[in-house]
Amino acid sequence: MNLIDLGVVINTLWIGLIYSLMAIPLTISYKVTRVLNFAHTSLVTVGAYVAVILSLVYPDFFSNVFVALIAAFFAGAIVAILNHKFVYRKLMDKEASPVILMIASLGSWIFLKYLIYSVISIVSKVIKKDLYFAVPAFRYTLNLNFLGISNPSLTYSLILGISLIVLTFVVFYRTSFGKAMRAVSDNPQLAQISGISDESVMTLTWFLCGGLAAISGVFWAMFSYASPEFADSLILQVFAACVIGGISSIALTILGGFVIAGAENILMSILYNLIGLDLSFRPFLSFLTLLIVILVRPPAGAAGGLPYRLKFKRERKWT
Amino acid sequence: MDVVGFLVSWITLFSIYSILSISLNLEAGYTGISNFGKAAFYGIGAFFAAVISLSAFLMLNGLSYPLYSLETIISMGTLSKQNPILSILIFLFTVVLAFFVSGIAGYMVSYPTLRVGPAFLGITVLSFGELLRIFLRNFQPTGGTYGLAGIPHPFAFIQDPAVKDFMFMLVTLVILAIMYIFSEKFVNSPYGRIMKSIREDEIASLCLGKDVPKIKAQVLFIGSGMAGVAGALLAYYMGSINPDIFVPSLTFEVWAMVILGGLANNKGALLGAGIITFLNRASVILNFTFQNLPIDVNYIRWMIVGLLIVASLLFKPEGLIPEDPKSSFIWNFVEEKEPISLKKRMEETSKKVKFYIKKVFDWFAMGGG
Amino acid sequence: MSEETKVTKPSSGVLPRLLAAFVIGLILGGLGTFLVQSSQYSAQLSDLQNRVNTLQAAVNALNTTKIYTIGVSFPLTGELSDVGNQWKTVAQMALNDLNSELANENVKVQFKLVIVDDKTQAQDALTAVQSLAQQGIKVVVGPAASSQVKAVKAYADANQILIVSPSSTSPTLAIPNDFIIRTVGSDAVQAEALAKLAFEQGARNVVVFYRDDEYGQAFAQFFNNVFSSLGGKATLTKYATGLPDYASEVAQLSSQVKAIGADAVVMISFDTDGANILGHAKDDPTLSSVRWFSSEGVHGTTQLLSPEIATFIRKVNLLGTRPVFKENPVYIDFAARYKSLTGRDPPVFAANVYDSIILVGKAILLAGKYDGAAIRAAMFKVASNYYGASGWCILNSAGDRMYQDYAIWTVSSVNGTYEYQDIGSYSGGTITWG
Amino acid sequence: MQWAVAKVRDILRVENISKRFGGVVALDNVTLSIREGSVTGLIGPNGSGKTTLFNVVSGFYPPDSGEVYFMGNRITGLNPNEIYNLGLVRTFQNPRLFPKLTVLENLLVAAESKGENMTRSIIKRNWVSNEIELIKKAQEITKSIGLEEVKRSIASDVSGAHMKLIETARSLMNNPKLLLVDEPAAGISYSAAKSLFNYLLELKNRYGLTLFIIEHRIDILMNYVDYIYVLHLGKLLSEGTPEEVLNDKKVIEAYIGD
Repeated sequence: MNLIDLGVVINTLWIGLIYSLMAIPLTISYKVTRVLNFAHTSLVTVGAYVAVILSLVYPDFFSNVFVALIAAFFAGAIVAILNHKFVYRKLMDKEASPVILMIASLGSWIFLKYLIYSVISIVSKVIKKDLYFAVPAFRYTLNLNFLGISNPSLTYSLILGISLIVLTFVVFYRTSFGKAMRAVSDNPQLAQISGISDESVMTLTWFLCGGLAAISGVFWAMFSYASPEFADSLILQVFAACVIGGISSIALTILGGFVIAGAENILMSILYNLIGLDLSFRPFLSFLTLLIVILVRPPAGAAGGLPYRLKFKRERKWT
Repeated sequence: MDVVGFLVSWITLFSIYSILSISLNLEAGYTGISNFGKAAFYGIGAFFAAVISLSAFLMLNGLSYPLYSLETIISMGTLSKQNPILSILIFLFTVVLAFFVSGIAGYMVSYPTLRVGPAFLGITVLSFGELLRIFLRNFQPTGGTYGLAGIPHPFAFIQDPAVKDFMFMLVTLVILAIMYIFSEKFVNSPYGRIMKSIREDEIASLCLGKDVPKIKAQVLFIGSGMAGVAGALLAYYMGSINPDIFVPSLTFEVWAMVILGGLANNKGALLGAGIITFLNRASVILNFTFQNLPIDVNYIRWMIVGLLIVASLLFKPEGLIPEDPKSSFIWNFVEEKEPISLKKRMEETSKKVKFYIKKVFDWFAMGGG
Repeated sequence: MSEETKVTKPSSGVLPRLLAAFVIGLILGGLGTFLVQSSQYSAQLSDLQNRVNTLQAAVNALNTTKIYTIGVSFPLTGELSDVGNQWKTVAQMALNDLNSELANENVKVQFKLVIVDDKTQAQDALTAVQSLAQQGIKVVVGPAASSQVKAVKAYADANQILIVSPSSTSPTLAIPNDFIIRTVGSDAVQAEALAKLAFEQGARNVVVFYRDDEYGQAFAQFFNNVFSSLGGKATLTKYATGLPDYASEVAQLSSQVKAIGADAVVMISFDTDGANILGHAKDDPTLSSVRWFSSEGVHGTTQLLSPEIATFIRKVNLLGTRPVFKENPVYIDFAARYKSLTGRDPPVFAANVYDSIILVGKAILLAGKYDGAAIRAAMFKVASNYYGASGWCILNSAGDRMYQDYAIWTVSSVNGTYEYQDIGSYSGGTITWG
Repeated sequence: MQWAVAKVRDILRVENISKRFGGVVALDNVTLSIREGSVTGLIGPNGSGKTTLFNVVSGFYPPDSGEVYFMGNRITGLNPNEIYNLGLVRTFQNPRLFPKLTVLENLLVAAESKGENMTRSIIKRNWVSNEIELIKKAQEITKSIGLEEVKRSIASDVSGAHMKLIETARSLMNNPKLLLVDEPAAGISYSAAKSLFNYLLELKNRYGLTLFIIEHRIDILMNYVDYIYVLHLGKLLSEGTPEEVLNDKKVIEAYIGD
């Protein structure tokens, strides 16, 4: 029996890419600002809907993917920066702990989510179009055949996504801004002393992360659809990808994205064909993978909670 | 408006959520275990209570329907009303056992605490919760996605629904009080001191001879057990449960309650639970007042909830009732006092009261004289 | 005490204290007097007030219209938020129709809706229904999902709040003598219709691809029973709900169809997932070469009308069933009005939502009083001779819709654009084409 | 007491301990022993493995090979908490206090209280008398150590010098037998360091301790210790009385080379 189809492999590639693309800004923003940002989902949704609404309302101008992507980038960046200025910055000034920041991000997530709902319902009434499972109008105008994959939006986002990831790497590891970000993430006090402005680096980080998150939302809308809830149902997988990367390394985060995608697709396919595991176990597999990864080989930064060894292990070794 | 009904239903849910927030406070506030899988243990308790009470009723009446079937739901409607003592007994039995079942699950889940650092514990327990939920969705004996319905209410024999709900509210309040008192006892004892020391610096506590993993596991046992009790209460209150109630967002809601009220303060946990459950409920008033807004009033409701969380954190990042490091029992000793007995405390209080009464009288006497 | 105070008589502050004591005494005295007096007169006063009130009420009743409030609990956010938001429009449409009809006939009664969001969550549905009931509301239209209806059932039964769900189809809710009324037919009949349709169309070996929830689970079971008894073979495959994308599921489906050599796929889905599945299936050669059948869930979504999916639907000749009475003038009128209002076809169960509101309104009128039990009794009477957008709404003893006819729908090209079309109907166990 | 008479005087014996981190050899076949009642120093350049040795002895890391004996019992691979409860106590180079607890509570955490048991802690009667004893003991220690005025404050509010004192005071709470002190004089003035060492000696005499001290400042250390071990690059370079070690060529080379 054929265990894996080509379609499964392509899905793994594509979904792994989108997970990575969504997880990278989450990792970077956590590294630099120490905020485990739940409002990330809202940024993704904002990006998707900016592209969808603009391309539906001004089809002439926004029929170009790149224009829509840039618009989405700025929208996401602005929301992220506003969120930072009005919530995180103020809390950081009061020396709030990371847990408090996380709960604050939860609060802004709830707020932004229903704000998006409201905006969508108003716009939908004004332009008299269904915006719930909407796809950007330019999805139909793309035309590119790549490696025999006939889905043009998939091809586009694969190419664009990979180049974006490369770009992020370059920004993070090869530019002075990236250096400043890494400095702040390693030691904020030291960075401050050596003349790197904490606040401007954070603002720029949110600009970059918000924009990237929004772009990943556009890709998702191109490939699948945009709804106010889609990012919420993705977020746990995206977090899992980050955690496998230890929420520290970009390369490992990308690996994490592909590991989760592989578990959901390739592993699912194998188990399905071998033992007839129900397809409804797909999310089960991604969490199982996460647990196994955490327990068997803890990612960087996750291990070393305590210098403590369990009894049964110790006795086998030393007694 | 039915004020009594509002209060009864609010207080019932408030108590259930308070048990959750107190248990999370024990774990996260006092011991520093970032448990993001609260919903899992809540769900274990709920499903345990539902399965046990349904199968007990079916078995005692010699019926053998599947637990989730239509026949079960219909027969429960009459069976639950027949024997008051039996239903109350089964209720108490399952609530107590739910504590232990969920607690043991929590104890076992604590194994990862040895393997991963505190930052990653949260996501580990969260994934455990999701695994459990997806498993339950696919596990037919407990109804799968049908969930379980017809869970016999302990006071089903009472005819008047208002009285029935009131009785249930009383029971949940009593259970909440027990949980509250127990957690206060814990945190004000030397055990609570060690819990706090683990939160502050677990490596230092380990080097000071504390078996940190064991204590963490015990705290997870207590906390998860409490969550299990809350779950059992929810199952009886709603009369039906399904796996999709126990989603991660429920855990986050409880977290918001604890943070809002103030970490490491049981009163804060109560206040946080009270505020959020009250907001969820009372904001429905907006639906009655504002009908034809351009934005749906429901969205505005939830937006207000989000804003309030953010705003309260901005203005009081440490919570509405912040932790009082000097509140613990040990503080009584520092003044080189013997521990105050209840009798003595009452004497002192009555002395104080007399003193103030006397002062007031004096005041008038002076003015008058 | 007295001695000491005499000795250390304060040199200052006597006067203010005296004054304060005097004021306090005055206030206390005044309050006491008021209380005593008011208790004397209160009995007479309240009696008088009562009489005035009764009179006033009688006068008012003659002049002003009576307003009844109907509670609505819809999933405006969460998984079913799309249909929930469209139902909101439908519900308001029904309310306007009801009110204008009453106004035309000079009945001095008007209805009002209070729409509460239940987040597609069981516990929030209970909170919503409780909150509505505590505001004095006795009838609630909604909630949408069966799990939510179950969650509110205990409360509704105990407090006699009538729950009218337009979309819950779970067989485990067919309970007699409860306060749950479902204005939608059981999926057992629709599954039978779909099975017979598939069999008649030549399918013998099908994969039933269904969503893993109460709706999908029950539907697939019923379908399997009927299809097997007809002599076909059905393989059940379920997929997780609430996922943002179903590309992986479709890939698996494709390999399964290939593996067992199935000749058709029967999709039992809601709108989000269904449209998404079709959107991915169109790129798959295996899935493009078998027939497709579908339940009603995906009917009405705009995505199916996009050229790429519609082409696929034509290619695989997708046929679906949906609960509606074909050639129903009420429905045709309703659908046209809905389309002119929103620019799209009515979503799934829209007709049932519409009828639920109308039925509830009429039941309240018939009952003559705002009381759960009375409205429930009236509901059965009203429904037994009500013909609405969803056809005859007669209820059986379990409070569920007794007869439901089904249309067979597909998407076809009309003047260059694609549209939903009903090409047949299923009534009383037989399929009629045309 | 069943120990062999010859071994009674060695409170701690470290035999052939090796520890590797990845490719780096932190400890290479280190063997040393500490006499009961002595003050032993451990010196060596940065990165020579001193703290690693402490970590291995106190149970932080299991050694790759070799054994550790404490009072004649093998404690290799025991967990830090078990080793602590045997009476082998370490302090940290940077004080690791519990910032949100009061100073007194910081001390009490270090003691073994009867109310530490989960089930016993619920009923106050079980532990209250024990608690009072412990508090009295803590009061005694704070008084003798000069923490009287800060004992009521929150640990994060006290000064850095006090923090170091609290760290030391805390280590005395559970009747230790051997105290591993990690750089007690780092970052304080010469005179303060001297008085600190004087004070440590006084404690040793009062509580019958054995001290094992890591110290960078050899000049101060030399005046107080009975015996010195020198570590260099994970290996034991030299040992002996302070005079012997100071005159050892290898030690001088190692320090100059550093």
